[in-house]
Order: sequence, then C-alpha cells, then structure tokens
Amino acid sequence: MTREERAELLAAATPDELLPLAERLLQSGDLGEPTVLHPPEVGMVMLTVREPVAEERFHLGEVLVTSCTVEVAGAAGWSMRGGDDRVAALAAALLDAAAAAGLPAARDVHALCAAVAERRAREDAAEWAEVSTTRVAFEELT
Amino acid sequence: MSWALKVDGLGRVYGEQGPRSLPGTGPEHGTSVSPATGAVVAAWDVGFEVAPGEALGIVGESGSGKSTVMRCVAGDERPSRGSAYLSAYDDGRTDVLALDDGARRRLRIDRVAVVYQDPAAGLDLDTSAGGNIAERLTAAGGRHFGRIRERAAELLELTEVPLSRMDDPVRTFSGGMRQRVQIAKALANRPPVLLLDEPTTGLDASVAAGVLDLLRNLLERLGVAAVVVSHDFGVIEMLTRRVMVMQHGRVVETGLTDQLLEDPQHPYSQRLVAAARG
Amino acid sequence: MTTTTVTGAAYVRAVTPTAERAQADFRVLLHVLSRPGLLDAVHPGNGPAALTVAAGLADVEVPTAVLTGPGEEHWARALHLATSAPAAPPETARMVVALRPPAAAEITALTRGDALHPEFGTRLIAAVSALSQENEAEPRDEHMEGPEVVLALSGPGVPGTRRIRVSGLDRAVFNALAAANADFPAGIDTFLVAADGTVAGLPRSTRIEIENGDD
Amino acid sequence: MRTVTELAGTGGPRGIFDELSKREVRRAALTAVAVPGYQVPFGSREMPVARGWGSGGLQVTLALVGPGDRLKVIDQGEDGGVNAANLRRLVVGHVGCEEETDTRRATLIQSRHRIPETPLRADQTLVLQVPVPEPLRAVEHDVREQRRMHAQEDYARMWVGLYEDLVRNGVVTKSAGYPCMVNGRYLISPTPIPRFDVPKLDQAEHLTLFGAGREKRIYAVPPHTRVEPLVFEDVPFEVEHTPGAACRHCGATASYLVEVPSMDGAVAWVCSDTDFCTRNREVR
Amino acid sequence: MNVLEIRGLVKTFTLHTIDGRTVGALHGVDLDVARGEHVALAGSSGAGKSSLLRCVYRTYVPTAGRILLRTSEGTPVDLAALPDSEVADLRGRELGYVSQFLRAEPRRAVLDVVARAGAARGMDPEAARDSAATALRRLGIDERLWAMHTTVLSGGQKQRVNLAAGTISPPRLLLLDEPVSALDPVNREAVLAMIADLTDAGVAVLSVFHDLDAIERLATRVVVLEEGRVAADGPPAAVLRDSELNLEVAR
Amino acid sequence: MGYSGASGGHEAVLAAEKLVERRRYGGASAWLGIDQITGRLGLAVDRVMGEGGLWAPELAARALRQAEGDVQEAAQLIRAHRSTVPRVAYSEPVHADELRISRRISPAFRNPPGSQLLGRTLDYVGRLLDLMPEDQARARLQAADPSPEPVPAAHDLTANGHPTANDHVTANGHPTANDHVTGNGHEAGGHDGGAHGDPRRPPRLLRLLRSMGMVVDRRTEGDPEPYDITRAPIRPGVPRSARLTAMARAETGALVHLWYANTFQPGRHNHEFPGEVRHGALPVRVRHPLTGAPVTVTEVRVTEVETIDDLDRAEEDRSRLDLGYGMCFGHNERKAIAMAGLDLLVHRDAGRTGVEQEVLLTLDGIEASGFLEHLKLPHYVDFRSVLDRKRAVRAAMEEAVAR
Repeated sequence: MTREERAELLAAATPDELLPLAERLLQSGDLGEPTVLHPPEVGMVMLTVREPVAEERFHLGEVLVTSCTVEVAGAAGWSMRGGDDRVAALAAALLDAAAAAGLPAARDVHALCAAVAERRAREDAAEWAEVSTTRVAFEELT
Repeated sequence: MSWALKVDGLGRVYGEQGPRSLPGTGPEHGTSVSPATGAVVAAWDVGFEVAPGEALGIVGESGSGKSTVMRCVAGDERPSRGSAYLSAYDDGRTDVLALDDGARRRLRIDRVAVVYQDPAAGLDLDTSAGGNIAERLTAAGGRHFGRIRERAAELLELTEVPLSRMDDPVRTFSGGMRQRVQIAKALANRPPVLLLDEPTTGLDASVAAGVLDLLRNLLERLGVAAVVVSHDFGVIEMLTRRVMVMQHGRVVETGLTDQLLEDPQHPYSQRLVAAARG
Repeated sequence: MTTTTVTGAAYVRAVTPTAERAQADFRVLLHVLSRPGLLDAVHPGNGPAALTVAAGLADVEVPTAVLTGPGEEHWARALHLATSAPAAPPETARMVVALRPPAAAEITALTRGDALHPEFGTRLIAAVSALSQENEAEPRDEHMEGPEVVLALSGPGVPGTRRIRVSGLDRAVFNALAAANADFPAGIDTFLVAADGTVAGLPRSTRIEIENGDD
Repeated sequence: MRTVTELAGTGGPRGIFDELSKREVRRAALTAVAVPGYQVPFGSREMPVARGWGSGGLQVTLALVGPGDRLKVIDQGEDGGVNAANLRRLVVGHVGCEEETDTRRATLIQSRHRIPETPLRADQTLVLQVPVPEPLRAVEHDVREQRRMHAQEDYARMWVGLYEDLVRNGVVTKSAGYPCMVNGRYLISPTPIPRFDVPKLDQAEHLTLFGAGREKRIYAVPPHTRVEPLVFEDVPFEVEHTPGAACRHCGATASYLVEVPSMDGAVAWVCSDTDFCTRNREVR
Repeated sequence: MNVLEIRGLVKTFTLHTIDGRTVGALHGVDLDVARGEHVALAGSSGAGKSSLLRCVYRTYVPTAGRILLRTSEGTPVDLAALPDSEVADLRGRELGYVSQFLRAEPRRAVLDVVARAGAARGMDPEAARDSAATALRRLGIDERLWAMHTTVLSGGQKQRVNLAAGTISPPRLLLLDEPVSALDPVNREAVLAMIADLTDAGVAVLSVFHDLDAIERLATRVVVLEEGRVAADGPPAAVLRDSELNLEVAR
Repeated sequence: MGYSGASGGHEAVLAAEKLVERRRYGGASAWLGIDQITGRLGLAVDRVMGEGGLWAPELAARALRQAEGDVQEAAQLIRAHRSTVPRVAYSEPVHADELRISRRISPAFRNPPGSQLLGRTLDYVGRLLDLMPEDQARARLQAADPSPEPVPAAHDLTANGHPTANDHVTANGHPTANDHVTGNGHEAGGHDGGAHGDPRRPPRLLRLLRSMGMVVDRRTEGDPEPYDITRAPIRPGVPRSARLTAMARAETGALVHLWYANTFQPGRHNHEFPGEVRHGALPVRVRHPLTGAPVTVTEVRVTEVETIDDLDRAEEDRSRLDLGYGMCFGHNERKAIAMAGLDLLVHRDAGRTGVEQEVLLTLDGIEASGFLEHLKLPHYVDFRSVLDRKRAVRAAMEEAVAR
C-alpha cells in the first residue's frame, strides 16, 4: 500500500473505525509522545473540474475539509478528511504517522485500512446492485 | 501641407491576416475572398488625400470595400494595415490609425466627424435634438448650459431644423430631419474632416434632395475636407470634385468626378456609369 | 538544508508582522499615502523596515520582486517564505521592494497598468537612508552621505505643496518615477521607508518636482 | 497521556474575516487612494450581513480597524439605527475596539447615507457603505462599456443626461448620490448621501473610503482633493433645503433635516445626525 | 505668349462594355492659343472639336500628348499629366469652361450659381455677388429670375447663366462649347459682345461655334479639324474661304 | 412621535433576535436533528451547498435548520461562513469523466453506449401528493422486493461481474488518482469514459458525436488557468471558467428563469437536447504534502449535463452541433440543465446581447436577495432628498407656467 493509498483510506474511514484504534495506541504508549505539528484545521479546498466540451478547467465550488500534521517517533503523519471533524482528522494523522514510523502498530493500521477498503468495496457493490436495477434494457433488433 | 486628411496603404482583412490571404483576390480575380484561407480582403492598398474644402467621393457597389475604408478612417474599425494622418492632429505627423482606442475616440469629438446612413448610428434617438448636439459639445469640454443651448440652436438653424423641435426626442423626427440633426451634431465642434457614409441613402427622393442640398451648401461654406461614400452617382456628382472607384476591395480608378462620368477608364467604372446613366 | 531552514526561519520571523502590527502599519501607510509629503512611522522591526511594510501587504496573490544588494538575498527569500508571495521579475511584479537603490531604468521598466486597469500599476516600496520634512528648498548639505533630493509634492492629498527631503535615492529615480506617472491613471505607487521606520507615500496622482540641484 | 480529543484541541476563535482577505482589501484601499475616484475591483467576500446591508463598508472597516480605534457606525445619521447597531456589534465583537457615538472622539466612522455634520479631521477616516457604486449606470447598462467610459474619461453622456434633465424639468432632478468628479478625472457616485453632504467631500481634511460589497469595488476620496458635483457653470448646484424648517429638538436650521410627518398632514423636522442634535441641544 | 500649347494630343476611347472596341477621336493634334487670342475650332460633326475642349478641361483623359497651360504664375503645367486635385484647383482659377448645356445645379438660385462660381475662384463673397449681378444684367437675365432655381430657366437663359458663371472672374483660358446655340438674336449679340470683351482683356479663348458668323466676328484664328487631325490653321477669313466646311455650317 | 433614535435600535435588534431564537430553540415540536435534515431533506441540503458554494452537508443542514427551511437564507449563512474559513488548497483538477454515476440518462439517443440508467428518480411517476399513512407505506415497502437482484450489464462488465482491483481500481473500490494523472502531474485530457468497460463510467455521448464528426471542436492547445470568482471580481469579459463557476453557485430559480426567458427569445425556433444527464460522485484530490502525489481526501456528489444544440446562425458551422456544459453540487438536474443551456447560449451569443452580463451579474442569489432586502433598511435621508427634488420640479413648472 502506498502512502497515498493509506492516506485515502484513512480519509475514507469513519470516526468509529479510526478513533478506537488511535485512542488505544495513544493510551498504550505505542505512539510515544506524539507532537502535533499542525493542529487540526478546518479549511476549504477549491474543487477544480475539467469539463469535457472544451477540456477547460473551472472551479466547481469549495469543499470543507479538516487537515492535520503530527509527528510520531520522528516520522510525520498527515491527514485530510472531508467535513468538519478535528478529532477524526487527528486520529487519522496519528495512524498515518504510526505506519510511516514503522512502529509495530503499523500492522494494526494496515489492517484497519484493509477493512476500510473492503467495506468500501462492499458498499459500492451494494449501491450498484441497487442502482443497476434501473437500467433501461432496450431490445435492439439485430 | 495641402491635405487635411491623408490615407496610405490602407487594408482590412477579415480572417487570416497573413500574406497568404492576398493572392487570388481583387478585381482581376473577381472576388475579395481568398481562395487559400477564406479570408475576406475587404480593402487593400487604398490611399488618398483630401484637401481642406475639398470633397472626395468613393463609389462602388456594396461589398466593394468603400464603407470598410470609411469605417477604418473613422475609427469604427481597426485596419489590418495602413496609416492615416490628419493635418489637424500633431501637424499630420502621427498615424492616427495607430492611436489607442481612447485617443481615436477623442479624434471623433472635434477632428473627424462622421455622418452615417442610419441616423440611429450617430444619434441617441431618445435624446432631444439639442441633447444630441450637447453630447458633442460637452465631450469637447462645454460646461455652460446657456452657451450649449445657443450653439445647438445655431447648428440646428444651419442644418434647417426648426428650432421649435430642439427639445423633442429625435425619435419623434422624420428620417430627413433626423439626418439633419445628425449632420448638425457632426459639425458641432467644427471638425476639419467630415466623413459621409451614404448620407442620403434610405431617404425618400425629395427628402434626400433636400439633405443633399444642405450638404452641398455646408461643404462649400465650411471648408471642411470631406469623404463621401456612396453608390449613388447623383450624390457623388453633387458633392464631390474627385472620386475613387472601388471594386472587390481595391481602388480601380481615380479621377475628376465629371471625368469619371464622361470618360470612365476602367471596365468596371464604365459598367457602373452605364448602369447609372441607363 | 536544515541549517538553511533554521537561518531562514529567523529572517522570516524578523519580517513577519503579527496581525496587530500589520493592521497598525497599514493605517500608517494609508495615512501617508492619503497625504503625500507627510511623514509617519511604521514599527521598526528586526529586519529592513521596507521589507516589513511589504510583508504586511503581500500574500499568495501578489507576485513580488525584492531588489537586494549583494549579501542581502536572504531577505528576498524570507519575504517569499513569510507571505507565500510568488517571486516575479520586477517588470511583471505587482509589488516591488527595493532594499537597494533602484536604477532609473528599473523604475521605467515597472508595470504601470493602463486606463482600463490602473490597479495593475506596481506598488513600489523603496528603502531610503533618511526622510525628513522640509519647509522650503534649501541648499544641499555638503556633509550628507550619498544622494539627497528635495521633492516638492502637489496633487490630491496635498493642500498646496509639501516638501520632503530624501536621502539615499538618486534624483534620476524620481525623474523616472515622475515620468512613469505622467500617464495617469496608469502609474506606480511608491512608499519611501527609512531604516527607522519613517515612511512617506508618493501615490501616482502626486506631481513630483525635484527642487535641488540640476539634472 | 491525553486523549485524541484533547490532542485535537478546540481550534482558535473564529473571526468573521480572515487575515488574508483583509490584506486584499488593504491593497485595494491603497490603490483607491492613489487613483482618487477609480473603482478598484476586489474579491469581495461574503459577510455575515446580506449583500446591500453594508457588506462592502464592513469589509473596509474590518480591514482598517484595530484595537485602539474608537468606532462609530451610523445609518441615516443615527448611531442607534438597527443596521448601525448590528454592524457595530459585529465589528466590536471581532476586534474588541471601543464603541463611540461622539463624532469628535471617533477615529473610524462607518456610515450609510450621511457624512456627519461635525467636520471631520485628518485623524479620522470615514467609510461609506455603497449599494450602487456605478454613476454611469444611469446612462449605460453594459458593464464593459461603463469601464471603457471611465478609462477614456468619456462622460459626455452624463452631461447630456444633465442637459436633458434641465430641458425637461427646468431643474436638475437627481437627488441623493449625486454624481461628482474627483480630482477632475473620475466620476463617482458618492453613495446615496444627500446633495447636502457633497460639499463636505471637497477639499476635506479626512480620507473617505467607499466600499461596495455586492459590486466588489472600493474607491476613495483622499483629503484635500477636489470633489465637484456634475453641474453646468451657469446652473448652480442646489442642496436640500426647506425654507423655515428647523429641528424640533435642537432648533438647528443649517443641518440636514428629515421630515417627520403626522397623519394630520403636519410636518415636523428633525436632524438626521442624532449625535450632532444631542450636542446641539446640550449647548442650548 | 502662348497660354495653351497642345502637342501630339491623342484621344482614344476604349469601350469595355462593347467588347473592348476602341474609337479614335483625336489623332495627334498640335495647337497653340496665345494670350488675348480667340481660336475657334471648326470642322464637321464628329471631327473632334468637343473632344479637344474636353481633353483640355480634363473631362476626358487624354490618351497621349501634352497639353501645356502657362498659368498666371508663368509656369507651364501639362494638363494631360497633372494630378486630379491640381486640375481641380486650376479649374477654379485658370480654366473656364462654358458648355451649351448648363451643368445641372438643381434647386439653386440663379444669382447664387454665378456668385458661387466667383467665390470658388477666390472672390470675396460680397464682391462675387456684385459681379454676378453685373454679369447677369449685362447678359440680359431679368432680375426677377435671379432668386429662382435654375431649373425654371429656358435653354437660352441657362446658357447665359452658364456664361456668366464661367466668366465672372475672368479665367486665363476660356473654353467655349457652343455657348450661343440656343440664344435669340438680341441675347446672342450681348453674349458675343461679352466674349469679345474678354478676348480684348487678354483672356485666351478656345471655342466651338456652330455658326460662321460668330467665328468671323470673334475669332482671331480658326483651326479646322478633320477626323481628329488639324486640317487647317490660319486667319478666319482665309481658312473659312478655303475650307469645304462652309457647306456644312448654316450661315 | 417619540424621538429616541440614538439608543432605541440596539435593544430592538436584540429583542427581535430573541423572538427568532425563541421559535428556533423553543416551540412545541421535536428538535430536528442534523441527520434528519440530511436524510429527509437531502435535495434542499444539496441546493444550499450548491448556492452556498461549499460542499459541507452537515453545515448546510445546520444552516437550513437555522433558516427555518429558507434555502436562500441558508445559502447566505453558508457563504458568510466561508469567509471565516481559510482556503487551504486548490484541488488537483478532476476530469468530469471520472464521475461515478448513480444515474445517467441520454435524451438524445434511444440506447446510448452504456445505456440509460434511471437511478433514483421520480421523473417517470405521476406527481401525486402521497397521502398514504406512514405505517402503511412502510409496510408496503417491506412487502416489496427486499433485496433487488442486480441486473448485470451483459457487455460491459468484467468477467466476474464486478470491477476488480486489476481493473485499475484499488482496494477501496475506486480508481486511484494515479490512474488519472500523468507523470508530470497533469491529469490526462480527453478521457475515454468507459474505456475500461466500467459500467459506472459509461462512455460520453460527446465522444460518440466527435467520432461521428458532428460537433465543433472547442478544445484548444492552451490550458488557461481557471478564473477564481471568489478572489477576483466577476464581470463581462472574464473567461468561460468564471461563467461556469458563477452558474454552479447561482440561485437555481434565477438560473432556470434566465434559461427559460432566453429559450423563448424570438429567433429561437428549437431547444437544445441534453446529451447526458448524470448524477454521481467525484473525487476531491489534493497533493500529499510529504510526497507531492495526489490523494483523494473525500468525494462530492454532483449533477452533470452536456447539452447539444443546432448551429443555425449565418456565421456558424451549419454542418455541426455545439455543446454546452453544466455541473453543480448535489442532485439538482434543473440547475445543471439550465446551466448547460446558458453556457452554450452565451458562447454562441459572442457578446451580441447582454446575456453574458446577465449570467455573470444577476444570477447570484445572495447578491440579488441581499440587494432586495436592503430596500427594507431605513432610507429616509435619501427619500427626503427625493421629495426635495419633486418639490423643486413642481416649483420650476409653476414658474414656467407663470411666465
């Protein structure tokens, strides 16, 4: 799993998925004394879309995000997640740092990411299963 | 300097500007559309001088480029190339076609005036006759209401518009009367150069005759240098002493007006005259 | 890399005004720009005062050029780091900070905007060695170091004429500035900032006459 | 060991206007001062007041104001007006400056539609809220053409409008927000201040900044700058005046008076500048 | 001193509208007119008399040859090669042309037409009006007609107005193309007398008359054209006697 | 009449606010949870986000509750809130082809490649007010097919019927950023939607029309920076990107009205055809601050329309069609269709009329309603000035009559 894939999955994880692990690792001392380099900040990302007609970029609108940077055992961890949730952002950054630092906890982080990926795939399939019933199947004469 | 207006090498191409657009256009090819690029060579290599008190006619059919030349000189359009000089601007040393838009617009206030075929192009129809003239006078710095009224009245009198109509919106005027107001407005700041673009086209014959007489008298009296664009030989004969014939964007003949009418040289001129006389 | 960053950070801190200081300095700038020829003072910081003034106005949307003398390049880096203002060559920058005396040709090359876009005119913040109020033109003090000019200013913000004495910039610079501002509303808006924080504003609307010496 | 929640902290206090946005307004204000009367475009932010409720003035005020300021906010001349009260509350809450109603003691005055009766000094700055900044709107709808006209100083059609007005109505009928030339170059709409207040802009001691939030423009009249209402040389500029009218509270006749009608048709007059009126009463 | 010297004048018309056919009018004409001299052109119809006048006036574009006019400044200019604008200027001051037809000046008063011609030649407008009145009176135009449009005039009246306009400020060279063709005897006398006066005053005149009487009375020399060439040139009496022309000209 | 203006306003303002809060927080009905609003009034939340210009469903729901359901007011609250939040990044550009559909219809063709997918819509059922009691409706829903069978798309699904990781989809079931980003960090232009046979990214009609040579090609070599209307003022003459942003933030009703008014202009004899109407999810990617590579940080739902029109003006290419484009936050097809129509209208108008100015300057709901609401502010100072002039005119008229 690349660093970007990990960041994506930690961004996609729910607070319920992130917080228990982050809290456990923090309280167990597995993360040592983490430093919050950049406390969770609620900000906006301007979403730039390339439209297909002239292949031009335009700004669709802004998206609320929360981002955070921490340091654990000398490794930087970063997260950015949609919405306004400072705690979840911090948790994600801690887990990212733990994985980056190669701590034993990295295994737990990887497992969490795999679980998130699996959940997402499941949800996606379920959504498609539901939506695909509305396909209009015209019979073409051949 | 004997000229009030001098135009050199004026060209206007719509579409691709490069040299590729020129070959295959002009009278000898019977078209102004470039076979290579599809560009329209509306005017090319047009040059002339007009002296104070002199009127130059430009004749040709629609599409010949005569109005394009007029619009370029007037500043309504940017030419592709060429230059123009006014003796009344920087002693004729500056190419006025190269001026920026603001400077070009200021020329129109008191150096070069235009009378368009359509009075609505030169007038604000919802403004009174006096107000239309006031626009020119205030643009030139007029800030005295009484004097603006006086000058507007003087100009309306000059152009034979009844003073009783001075405060009526131009929209309520007849076509001929509108044209007189447009002429009054054009003359407001005594411009040394006057451009007339089909000034009587579109008017009823009797009304046109009246406007023509007015223009003839004004040109004689005011000593302006005038360029008259028209497809009507009657207008050209009445107002000008020299004339330029255009076809497919090029000048095909220049001459004295009576000479053009009596002894046209170019085949196209002969056809035009024959048609007009016929 | 680490060392550079740490050193850079010190410079960055030296030129980064706090929000409060940026506000207070801005009010000073507004005051002197509204009243050309009046002097006021911004807070002298730990770096060049001219740079601190600029740092309070710059951000990522202001391409900025910093003209530095030899050995001063770190100040340019500090400004860009502190404000995220992108570095730009002087002739395309929206703001130019002259920590060394600019050449007249450099002034002439600055963007002035045009009648449709006067806001594109460059904001020039120039360091000078000293600024003082002047009541009338006096002969040049022979003991002064470097060039010294007396400027007579008139125009909006000035009742009649105000005079200031500027040390550290050549008269050619002011001639170039006056020429650049001849085509109002295009032009260059200038702040002169002395090392002690004394500041004067020369908006493009101001008519500048140099009262001492010959050309 | 702290919890994740504790580590996350609470974030700082949230203002109503971020520092970078203030910088943009500041830059625009400086350009506005340098080009008196030119409407400097800026990336106007949305404010916690509706567009048209002073969002432009508010941005300018927020960009200017500091803790040491004494802020006066008036609407129609009144410190207690509902909009004034709301804006003052917002700004004071944001920066913690002092509230002020006494014109003489204020350092920064945000106003809608009035310039205080008490002449302002060089150490005071006036911020006017502008709903419609473009004077040329009266004669030209196309925004691009309006910009061209300003760029080329092409105001003839404004003069024609004035000419036509005089011809048709015998008087100039333009009321508040009377178009003015600034420093002989730019035409401005001085926001709907009454014509009565226009002379207060001419060669004033103070700086006036105009903020139009909805239209995203800032412009300025620096001190000691010519501000001339657009009038013909031979047609005098008339300010609002009703012969015999006097403030029923303080008796002032030379201030800007507004009508207080009663249902029986009788009309009384009061000062629109309540601070001036109050002090005037104290003097008497 | 010659006012006009024509050398090798050729005029050919190319009729593009008729398959480019060419028609020759003048085939190398040499001709001089001196100050105070009245040269009358004679010849049969189609011999090129009017074409010659029109070439000199530049209503026709000469095909070849030179038409030297010694202007009042003394410099000879070649009318055949002179730029249009300069020809136009000379027409005002140096060249007068009176045709048998009044060049249409619609909707313009008689006195005005004549006075404007004077003004166009640089006369003071007030003086031009006085001179115009004098000329019209002399040519027998009833004063009641002066304010009327030229369109109401008879052919003879128009010719006289034309002459008045063409001579109000005497030109250096006067070109006359049958100026008395429509006149009754009384008015004809007045016109002829006026032309004679102009010649006496030093004006060089080149004319075409349809009657020999006028030629005999006015011309100092007669040049006979035949098919676009000079067939004879000499004193009126001698030339007219030798010419076969007599037969064709009504006496 | 009492005259106590100097102090009266402040108290009245506070009291008025109190009345609002009493209704907002008090009252007899149950408190409305944010999840109820996002869950039950999702389309209203979408509108607030779209017009507020900020994707933040919880904040939008909160704003909607605070505004007592007034979408316009809620959008205003979101806009004002935006000014307090820093801009932390511009996203990496995301190509519209990456839209993962949950609905896609094409009115222009009967059976477009990728087929019609109706998705969740009421377009094709009668618009009857549902008066069925809630318990009955729930019971009916339970009785109906509890887990619908997916209909596999025979020709464009992979062998196992689902996208796999091999099929350029990562473990999280979504395409990676790398899949869409070329080596130099620039996303590849001209995506071939559906090239991988992904049924959730069906091929674009535009691609088909291009292959048929039926459309004017508006693609250029240059890649102009998009115009940011939140930072620079919007006014006629700005590039098309500014227009698209402005319309994406426009008030839906105003946009629909302007489109409608222009559709019935004289000289317009037909209407455009929406080639595609899509609703689905788009990834939001930023650069990872430590690696510099793109990372998807969240997703937003958008509605997208490309609309096709006949070119029939004299100077236009009569042998081809042209397209307009619309995209907005959330599910709002009316807005996206009107936007696409106006995008093309302005393009074809080329400055002839004032329609560009109208699109740029009159569609923002916050500006329009703000100006309208400012009319409620006291205006007695300028009204007095107006009355003064009326009296002056009257006096001038009387004087004229007397003369």
